[in-house]
Amino acid sequence: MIKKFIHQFASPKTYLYQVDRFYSYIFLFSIITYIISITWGLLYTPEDFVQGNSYRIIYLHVPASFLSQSLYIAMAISSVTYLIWRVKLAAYLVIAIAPIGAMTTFIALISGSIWGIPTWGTWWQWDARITSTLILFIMYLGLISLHNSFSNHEKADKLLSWLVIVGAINIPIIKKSVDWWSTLHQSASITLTDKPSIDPVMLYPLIGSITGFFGLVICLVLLSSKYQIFIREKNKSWVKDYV
Amino acid sequence: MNNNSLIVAENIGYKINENKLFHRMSFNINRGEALHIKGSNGSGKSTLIRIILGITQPVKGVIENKSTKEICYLGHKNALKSYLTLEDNINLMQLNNNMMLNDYLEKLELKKYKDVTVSNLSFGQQKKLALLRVFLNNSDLIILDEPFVGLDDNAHLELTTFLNNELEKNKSVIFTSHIPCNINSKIIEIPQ
Amino acid sequence: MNNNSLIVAENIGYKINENKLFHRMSFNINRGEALHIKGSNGSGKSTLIRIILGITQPVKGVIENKSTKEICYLGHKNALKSYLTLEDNINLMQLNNNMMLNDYLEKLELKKYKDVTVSNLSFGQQKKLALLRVFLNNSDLIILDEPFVGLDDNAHLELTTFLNNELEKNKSVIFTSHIPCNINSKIIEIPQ
Amino acid sequence: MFRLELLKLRKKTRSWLGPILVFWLIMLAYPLTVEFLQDKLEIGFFSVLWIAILISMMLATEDIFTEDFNDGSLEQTLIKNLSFSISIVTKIFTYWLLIGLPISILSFIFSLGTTEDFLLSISIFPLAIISSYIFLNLFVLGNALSLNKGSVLGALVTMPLALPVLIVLGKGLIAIQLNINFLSFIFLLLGSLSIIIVVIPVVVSYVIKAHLE
Amino acid sequence: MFRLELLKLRKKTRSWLGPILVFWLIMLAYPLTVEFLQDKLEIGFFSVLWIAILISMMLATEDIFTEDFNDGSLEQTLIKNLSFSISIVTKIFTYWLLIGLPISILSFIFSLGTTEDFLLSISIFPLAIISSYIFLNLFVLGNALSLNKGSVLGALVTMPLALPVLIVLGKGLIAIQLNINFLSFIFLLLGSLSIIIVVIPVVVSYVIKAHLE
Ligand code: HEM
Ligand SMILES: Nc1ncnc2c1ncn2[C@@H]1O[C@H](COP(=O)(O)OP(=O)(O)OP(=O)(O)O)[C@@H](O)[C@H]1O
Ligand SMILES: Nc1ncnc2c1ncn2[C@@H]1O[C@H](COP(=O)(O)OP(=O)(O)OP(=O)(O)O)[C@@H](O)[C@H]1O
Ligand SMILES: [Mg+2]
Ligand SMILES: [Mg+2]
Repeated sequence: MIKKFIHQFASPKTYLYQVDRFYSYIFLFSIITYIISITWGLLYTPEDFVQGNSYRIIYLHVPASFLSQSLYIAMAISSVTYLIWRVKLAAYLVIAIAPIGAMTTFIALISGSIWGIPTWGTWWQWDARITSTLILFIMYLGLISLHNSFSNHEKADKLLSWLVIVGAINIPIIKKSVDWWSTLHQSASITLTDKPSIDPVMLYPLIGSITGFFGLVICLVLLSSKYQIFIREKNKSWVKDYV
Repeated sequence: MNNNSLIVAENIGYKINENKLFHRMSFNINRGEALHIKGSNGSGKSTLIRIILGITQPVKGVIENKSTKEICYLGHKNALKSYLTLEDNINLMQLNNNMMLNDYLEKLELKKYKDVTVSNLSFGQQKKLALLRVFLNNSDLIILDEPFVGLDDNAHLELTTFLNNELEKNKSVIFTSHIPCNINSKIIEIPQ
Repeated sequence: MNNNSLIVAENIGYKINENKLFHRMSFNINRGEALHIKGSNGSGKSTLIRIILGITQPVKGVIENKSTKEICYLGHKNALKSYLTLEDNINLMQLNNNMMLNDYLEKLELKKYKDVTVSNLSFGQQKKLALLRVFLNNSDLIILDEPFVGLDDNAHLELTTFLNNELEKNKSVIFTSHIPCNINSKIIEIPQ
Repeated sequence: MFRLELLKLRKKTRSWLGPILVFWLIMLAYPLTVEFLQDKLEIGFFSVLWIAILISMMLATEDIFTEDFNDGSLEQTLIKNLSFSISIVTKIFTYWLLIGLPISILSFIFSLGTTEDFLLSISIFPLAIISSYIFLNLFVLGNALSLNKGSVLGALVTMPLALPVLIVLGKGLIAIQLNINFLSFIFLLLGSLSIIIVVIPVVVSYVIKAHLE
Repeated sequence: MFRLELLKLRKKTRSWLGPILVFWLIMLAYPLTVEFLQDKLEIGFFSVLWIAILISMMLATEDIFTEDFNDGSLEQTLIKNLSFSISIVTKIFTYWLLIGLPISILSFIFSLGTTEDFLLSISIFPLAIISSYIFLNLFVLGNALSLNKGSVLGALVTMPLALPVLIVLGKGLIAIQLNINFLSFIFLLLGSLSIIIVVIPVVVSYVIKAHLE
């Protein structure tokens, strides 16, 4: 039953038409949210007591770091879906997300490095969170490269999915690294359980920027998955009709 | 499916990236039999051979190899080291039957090139050198992917006589060839 | 030695490391003529071709090329980039005649493999891809070293018809082949 | 089988002499690029040494499989009735013998020449031996992963794996200089080596089989 | 023709991204192998930088001709009605653009990150650009000389040629730090470069033709 449902709903064709329906709304909503929170955050919040103005890079750094992990989790979920139910769309999603994930991780690394110069006095430190984020970045690149290096797409999909699942151990490591090892890096300032340790004046624009960034990245993922479907199903008649 | 059969393939199918090469292919090869796999370029002959060798897995169906010895195989690629001399390459092949070796070197007119680096040998000479592995095999199944390519008439004849002899010795041969040849064999044709 | 001649070779000889391949070879090729170079493996056919191309210098004798255009050449090696797709390889060849290109891709059954990496193409498909350079040449001398190797009957026919057409258009062809083919040509045989 | 691998590699002079020469070049070039006094030379020396070992091992493995893959020998090995992993182990060992070992000896000599400290240099020797073997294994994995020319997988995967070894080497050196728990570093490296020796050939044989399919 | 070379190289990810990644690895790994304070880090840093540039250029050229030689493209280029030397110049330039230039930029960034001295780092940039081009040319020559796998001629010839460049780089650095005649070093390198750019392609084209005969 479930299997049938998934297969019906998750046909690349249905997916493509749904994407086209919702894409512009998501895009508009997130770009507006992001712009508003960024302007608010940059222009209308006070200077940080300790860090001065440099903390404002937070509106780029935190959403990017957060998303780099979320996207990996999304990949892992898709992988499981693919391996259990053999949903082709899930396999397309895995490989569609990978480059976007690599991009956000890269942004996280770069923005963190830039932020590190004024606050820590160095742009790089082999500390647990930074290192594990670097590993995440390398993993993204490795997975993309792995997929490209096999000419048999089905084989590549299967291998990729397994490796994504195995590599998922890195995610809790990144999350918990600040707690497990004493590091230079900030520990979590927003958690679901505790009261946030950050001033609400900064908090709201931060949440807004995370939401907006999130939406924008989703848009990218949608575009990239569309591209994957085109490539992989280009010989199907419906794709030719669509184009 | 008798006791005499060496390779039994049932309903095997293969596809790669939505490109269906063949499906529902069944055949069997007995000892002493030759099989000529025919088909146009890109129809999947080499792929079928790699499936028989066990290098590639079929997408559907099963294939069974009842031989206990190593298969003797020569594909499109010669498996020669181009930077080594003819002699060193022979050493690498670990051929044991030394008397026969000299015989074949003579027959294939390779003797005087012992010290020539393989990359300097002519196209056909390289193929002949690679075929030494076949001529001196000690296995009961020989698989050749277009072995006649580049051979002159003399070497072509040498190879067909050899293969026909092997068949009489109850060995089996699987081969592909776009060049007509004089081997008494079953034929399967892979449709386009 | 008339005005119509394209290649004139006089008394050329070649040897490498005391291995005399040929000597006192003389021949000439006129426009609209084909030359089939025959000889057993290792007799020096490819070497002779490389001498005609000007890549190798003969030890003795002179050879003259009266054509002003680039020679169109395909040797034992395909000059393809195995890590690129079929389409990228075509781009690298810089073939201009686009209409004809599509025509030939269709005829050679390569069209649907545009995005396949060359290393994944079959042996014959790779040869056919390499032959595109020949089919779409704009030179007046075509030199082919065993071009029929690995081709299926259809592609073989395609190539012979093409070459015969070119000959009628007053172009010249020099080729070697161990596979019999239907081209009306002069023959020179390199003795062993 | 070992004999055959040895024959093959020995005749391919560029593949074994090349990396050794490059190692030698780097170690020779190092003092040229700095203009400091003798005692300061030592500071960077060992960094350069470890990196030079890393590099030469990388060069050594640069076509350890691609060649066999391209000329069809890999298929031949695959259909042999013998374990593919074992043949990989043999291959790695041959390479180490012809390249890793000479480089370890050279490391000892260069170290002696630079530091003029015999005890230190003799401790460098086992470090070099073990680390060259580890690096060789890692790069073999990398090479197997990127058999296909379009892929940089090898470089991407080897990097994060090589970093910890470099860290251990760096710390091991401090241990030698301060004369504390040097042996524990050797054991740490030996431990990693013993795992790597077993795991890598198996992984590599899977990877290559997947590539050949 | 340049466009074609670019297409070819771009698709062969391993050949251009590989050397860049290796460069990056070496520069990242360097601080791991030493356990010193920030200011001492600088001492060895530039040695490692020059050596890393040298190494990555070596890797970049590792199959610049062998591939074309083996697949028969070299013969095709040879019978074209255009100068073989020019096609070599184009090839080298393409490689430099895709590998040498990014590495020079990375050199600048790493240098900035380590020394936090903008003026110094910005002077490193032209040095890196010129020296990567010189190294590339040298290794191209080396590669051409050892087209044949059995030969180590390449490594043997390139080495003595690369050493003077490394010496100049070392001295150039001192010049920057002491703020004296830095420009004269740049000119020295530029002078060598201009000779090399002209001479190497011609020599290489002869060497390759000799190999193909
Ligand atoms: C290259 C260097 C850096 C990397 C790789 C990095 C990585 C990360 C990661 C992975 C997160 C986790 C996001 C999440 O919990 O979902 C994060 C969050 C954060 N980072 Fe960084 N970071 C770097 C440098 C910095 C610097 C220099 C600062 C400021 C001094 C900084 C401040 C923060 C803050 C405030 C958060 C939010 C913490 C939270 O609410 O969980 N980071 N960073
Ligand atoms: N990644 C891929 N995508 C699509 N098709 C592929 C891919 N890889 C291989 N193929 C196709 O699979 C087929 C493999 O054919 P194979 O080499 O078995 O042919 P063959 O019958 O031996 O031909 P030949 O006579 O030319 O040797 C070819 O048509 C090839 O194009
Ligand atoms: N260094 C060398 N020493 C001795 N003989 C050599 C050397 N290099 C090449 N040869 C010989 O020169 C000949 C070159 O022949 P060539 O490649 O021209 O033959 P061919 O007629 O094209 O043969 P095929 O039909 O096999 O393609 C071969 O016999 C080869 O062995
Ligand atoms: Mg085939
Ligand atoms: Mg020939």
